[in-house]
Amino acid sequence: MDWKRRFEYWRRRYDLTDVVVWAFGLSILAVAVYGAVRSLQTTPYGWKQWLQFVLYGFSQGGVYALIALGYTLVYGILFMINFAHGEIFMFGAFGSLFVGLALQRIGFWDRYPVLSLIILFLVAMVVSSTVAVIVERVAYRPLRKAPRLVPLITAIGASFTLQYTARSFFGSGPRAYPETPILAGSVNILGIQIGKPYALTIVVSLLMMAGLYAYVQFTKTGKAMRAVAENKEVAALMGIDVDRVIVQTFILGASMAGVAAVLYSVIYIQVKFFMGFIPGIKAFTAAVLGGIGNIPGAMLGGYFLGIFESLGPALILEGLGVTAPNQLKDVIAFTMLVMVLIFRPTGILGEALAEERV
Amino acid sequence: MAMLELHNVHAYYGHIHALKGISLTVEKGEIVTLIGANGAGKTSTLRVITMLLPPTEGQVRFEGEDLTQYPTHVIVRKGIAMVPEGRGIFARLTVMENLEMGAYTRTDKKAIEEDLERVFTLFPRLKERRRQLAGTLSGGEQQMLAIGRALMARPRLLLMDEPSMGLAPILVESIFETIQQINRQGTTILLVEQNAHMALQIAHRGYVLRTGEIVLQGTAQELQANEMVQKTYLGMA
Amino acid sequence: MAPILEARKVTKRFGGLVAVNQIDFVLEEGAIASIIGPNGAGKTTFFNCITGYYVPEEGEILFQGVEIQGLRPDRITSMGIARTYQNIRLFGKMSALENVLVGMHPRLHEHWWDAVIRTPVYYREERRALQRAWELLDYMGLTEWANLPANSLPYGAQRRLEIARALASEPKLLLLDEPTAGMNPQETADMIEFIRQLRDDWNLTVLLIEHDMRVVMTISERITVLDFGQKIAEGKPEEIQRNPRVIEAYLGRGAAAGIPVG
Amino acid sequence: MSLWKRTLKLGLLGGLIAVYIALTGMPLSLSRRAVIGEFTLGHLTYLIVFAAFGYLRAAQMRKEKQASAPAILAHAAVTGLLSGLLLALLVLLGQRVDLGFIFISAKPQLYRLLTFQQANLTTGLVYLVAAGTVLGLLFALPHFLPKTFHKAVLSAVAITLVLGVFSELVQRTILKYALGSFFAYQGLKPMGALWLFVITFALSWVYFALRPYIQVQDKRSQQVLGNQPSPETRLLFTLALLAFLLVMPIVILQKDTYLLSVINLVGLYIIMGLGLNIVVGFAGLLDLGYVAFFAIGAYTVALLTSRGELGRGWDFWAALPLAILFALTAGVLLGIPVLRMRGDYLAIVTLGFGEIIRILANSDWLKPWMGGALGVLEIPKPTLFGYTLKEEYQLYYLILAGILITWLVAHRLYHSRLGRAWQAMREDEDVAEGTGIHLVTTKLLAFGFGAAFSGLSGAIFATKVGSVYPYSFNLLISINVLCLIIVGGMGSLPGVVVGAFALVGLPELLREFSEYRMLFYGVALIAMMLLRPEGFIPKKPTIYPRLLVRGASPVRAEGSKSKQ
Repeated sequence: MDWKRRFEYWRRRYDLTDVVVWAFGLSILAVAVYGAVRSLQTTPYGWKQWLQFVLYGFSQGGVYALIALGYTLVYGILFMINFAHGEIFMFGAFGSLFVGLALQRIGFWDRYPVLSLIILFLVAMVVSSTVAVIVERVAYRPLRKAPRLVPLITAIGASFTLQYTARSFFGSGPRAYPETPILAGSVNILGIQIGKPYALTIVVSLLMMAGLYAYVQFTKTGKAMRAVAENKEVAALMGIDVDRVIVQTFILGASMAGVAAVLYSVIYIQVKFFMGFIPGIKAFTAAVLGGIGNIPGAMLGGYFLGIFESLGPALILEGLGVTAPNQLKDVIAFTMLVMVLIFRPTGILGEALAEERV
Repeated sequence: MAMLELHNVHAYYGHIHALKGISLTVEKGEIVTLIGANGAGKTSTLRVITMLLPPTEGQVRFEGEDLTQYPTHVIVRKGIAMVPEGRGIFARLTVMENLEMGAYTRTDKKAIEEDLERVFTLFPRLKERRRQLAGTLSGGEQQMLAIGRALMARPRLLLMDEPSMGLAPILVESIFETIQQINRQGTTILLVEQNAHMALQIAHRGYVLRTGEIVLQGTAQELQANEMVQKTYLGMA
Repeated sequence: MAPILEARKVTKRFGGLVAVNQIDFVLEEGAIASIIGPNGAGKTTFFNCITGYYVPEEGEILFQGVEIQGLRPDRITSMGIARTYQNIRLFGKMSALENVLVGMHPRLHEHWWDAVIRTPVYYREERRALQRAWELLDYMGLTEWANLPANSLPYGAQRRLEIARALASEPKLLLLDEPTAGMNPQETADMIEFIRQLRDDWNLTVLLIEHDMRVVMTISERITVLDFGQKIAEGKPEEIQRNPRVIEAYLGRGAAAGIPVG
Repeated sequence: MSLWKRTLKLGLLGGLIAVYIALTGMPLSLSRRAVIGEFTLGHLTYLIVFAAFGYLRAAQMRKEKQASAPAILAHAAVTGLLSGLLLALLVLLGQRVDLGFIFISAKPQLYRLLTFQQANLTTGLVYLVAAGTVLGLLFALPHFLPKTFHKAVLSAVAITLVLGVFSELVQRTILKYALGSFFAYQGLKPMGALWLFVITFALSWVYFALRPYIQVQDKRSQQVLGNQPSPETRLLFTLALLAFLLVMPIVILQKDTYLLSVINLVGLYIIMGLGLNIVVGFAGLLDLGYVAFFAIGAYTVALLTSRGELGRGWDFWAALPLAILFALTAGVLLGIPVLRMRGDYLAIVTLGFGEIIRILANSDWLKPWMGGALGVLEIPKPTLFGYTLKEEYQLYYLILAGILITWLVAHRLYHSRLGRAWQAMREDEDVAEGTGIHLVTTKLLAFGFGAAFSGLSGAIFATKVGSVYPYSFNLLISINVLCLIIVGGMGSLPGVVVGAFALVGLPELLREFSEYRMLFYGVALIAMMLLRPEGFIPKKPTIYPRLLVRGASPVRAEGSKSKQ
């Protein structure tokens, strides 16, 4: 009669909602697999096209990952979602835009294209950091000890303020970003043609992330950041100026966003006041996907999301006969997020929080 | 002049009046202990000294200098270190990184090396485990790390908040021995303890706190002989 | 007497760390027993396995002969196990009375539709709940704080409120995680007396985690010693005090000699 | 000197803010709304900064009690002067450099406005700096008045200005009979403003002077029992309020379509707010995708009742229950997979769900059934006893009924076993589970009720507007609703109403303002959280009466002490 006892035990342990969750997850998985198989059979794409999707996704994912780092760094240290981070990204883009236009006016742009590009990166980093520092000082620092929802609301407020400040300052229409002649055309990676801006994005994002990781892991400031993230009071007792470390964290995250802003602008060659919103949400998704607060997680999440978004519509939806599958790109992204969180509730690399519950 | 001097200190947690006019002194080279029940204000007193809980009234003087004007992280530079309640080690940093954080304010590389050696001599276990994440240490080892980390700041005054909490009785003895050893090496110690028995054995002087006030003070011998202390804090009927 | 709680070879791992290692444990109905051991020995983890917060990788836990390992905490509480927490965890912004009312949750038979249309069931159950909650607060000496937020209560009152909340679920087995932490010897002695009283008044079985050797030796009928996740000894207080392994690993010679047995 | 250093700092901060305001273009685009005579809302936007910083500096110095009265006045004046100076510098800079390259509002009209349309630039700049100095000085003065006068002056200034700005509100309602003569076609007449100031000053003074006598309360009993009126007073109050709500649209608002449409919109947000308040305020679950259920309610009604080709031509009353049911089902279905997640994870997943619904509604794939970006049109108005509720004031009653029902349900749920379980879960999820609360069921109920309320709101929205578009259901609505319950006071039902009026009603009334609405909104959210994070009307604790105990209580343990 052992099986009966087992059955009784399982019945007590799991209830209907567990079954529904699993059924839900499995059915979506089944549909996705079916769609993928059908797509591979029916669509005319060869392996080159598929690889191209992956490379473009990798590039898009690099931008997401850079922005996601800002969310994750701030979350790691303050346990708050810096909702205004997308706008910090946007201000970086505007900063580099105006400097770029000025450089173009004085002819510097055409004479020293590489140097100009480097200047743009630096300017965007500085502008983004400045905005981030102001936001931290005005909207977050006074609320260090407030309940968790409070800084979230100020973050949303800061996001609106920044977005509509940009709108009132710089106008509601899109502004053209200076064209970069050296980034025209495409390069050949593994026999696959990919636009130069995309290639640049892949390279720069990888470099920045490696740099950031090393910084946080090995420098004194980086270690102080990790210490502050764990326990602010004890960190202060070590002689660490907690407020300063927090500001440094914001600057670090904002610099990443600044770099992402230039890469993004170079690809889309225009800058708008609400351009931070969608990448912001996506990067946030990526950060959660990887396990928020976890630096490698944010990178992984960013690339994962970028590739999935680029590959998903063609791979899954086309096979299912969905019209205009590219419109549903975000649906795929968010569905994947739900799926990942169902099976790994704290993200891909997130710590199993449950272990420290009680 | 006393090394540390608190005069008529008042402090609040929100609306709770945690300290109601605490005055105490710690002389150079002493071990002074604060005893009392939970909520008596022992931890609050330490938090006031490090300005984690800025007093609303009164003075805190260290080597003649008023501390109330500084934020916490500057106080450490003045020569005060604290072993916080519940150890407060950085679980996701390695043992070595924890010790480095202890020396955060210092730039004298050679002296830091020396102090590291000193800590490792005091606690050989830490040397064996220096590459390990601090969170994986056992309770006793974590306490050693917390003390070692505080020593890395080369403090003249060491504040210790319940170093025996949660340790096996067998370890408690050795921790108290270590505290005495540190004191003999020249560090002044202000010790908060629940375990009044042990604390009074190693301390020179002590203060008894109750609901935010000092109700009794004296040398360790005097306190041990006091009837009220025996009954309430030493559990002798 | 029949065992009310039985653990067989319970193991709980976190990553590489074995927090609870192959623990066998039997608790007789009506007993007061303790688990002791240094911090990080796995005591609280073992509590969490019993109350359903952790799912042990191996082994079984039986409560009144029924397997409960891996069940959700709410389920286990409904079956008759209640607990307190090491660092007091009350519903801080809710009043003391509301904390107790929440504790009664599994024993109230009122559904949401009763509340929306205010059926007789609603009035009956709410009245019953309030009455019992007030009685419980009286019993624990918390009457004067009934309508104040739990986090504004003094420390000792918070400890008692936590016990009141646990009692509200009408448990058969009460788990207390360091009930005397932070109390002076006088308060501790009161608490010991109170726990005994509690057992007799409510026909409970009580299992404690304690650090204070005086408490443990005075109150326990049986003691289990854990170290590094393993059970290193078990027995009556006198036996534990004389057990060479316990003395070597935990008590130390000095402490073992100095503890009175009550 | 540290006193002057702080004055310098504050003055420059004020100047920066004034420059910021100027560069956003607000002074220019709001200069069409007169407030008092020639004085427009545009002027108000930056002149108020000078006044505020003068006032602030004086307040600081009064509090620290370090300086004499003339010194305080001097500091306040200098603060205003510095702020004015900085703004003047912007004008000067703008004359030399083309700032329009970056800032679109930095154009000659702006500079002319800032220099009070003076032909001579220097004169204009002097006027500007003088305005800063005088305002800084002027608003330091109330600090030297007795407290009641001080408060009365400020509130009179505020009320006068607000009424000037919202002159429309006065002229469209019953107030026009009382105050009409003070007003010009737009804004106040200068003499009218003066009279209004005097009247409001007198009234406020009486109010502030009498207040201490009205609110005599034993501090201790207030702490324990709150301000609990007797049941009779409460019933009376409720009846009076109901009567007021019933006659308001006809008597007070004179069936004005514009004002009523604003109020109806606020009403829809109140219903949504009451629903989300259950989810966030009671149960502590952060839901950022709440608009999804609103959309489901709206689309259900739209698709079932529309007379267009997508619709089925049902009656509104038949579609309404289905709309609520669908929203509820969606809430529960979404809830099952996501409710195992905690805090911020839940936030992003719900946000994603909201986006999914909107994108699907917008997609070409579902266009044959949902209308895609073109939406669903020709949604009929509901009929009741043969009357068609087509006017705004008629729809008002439909919405009012919705609010009353949802209010009652929310209130009753809060004071029940389920309501307590929600609160416990909000305070500490793990311990709640440990006290026997089934987390998933409890969360699902919160989600379900929230979704149902939202669905109801969406259903009414569809019939009120007559058409639905995917664009109407973007993330901003979710965030709006979340913010309004937090601004009102988490978990507080009256707070929802106040929050909805403040965050939806006010901006709607300032139509020229629409361009700056979100900016204002963002600043208001930050300011609110910094100054009053518990919201306008914080949730009051529930006080449980002591019941008469039948039978004896159990033996009191000797060890338990009753007092500490």
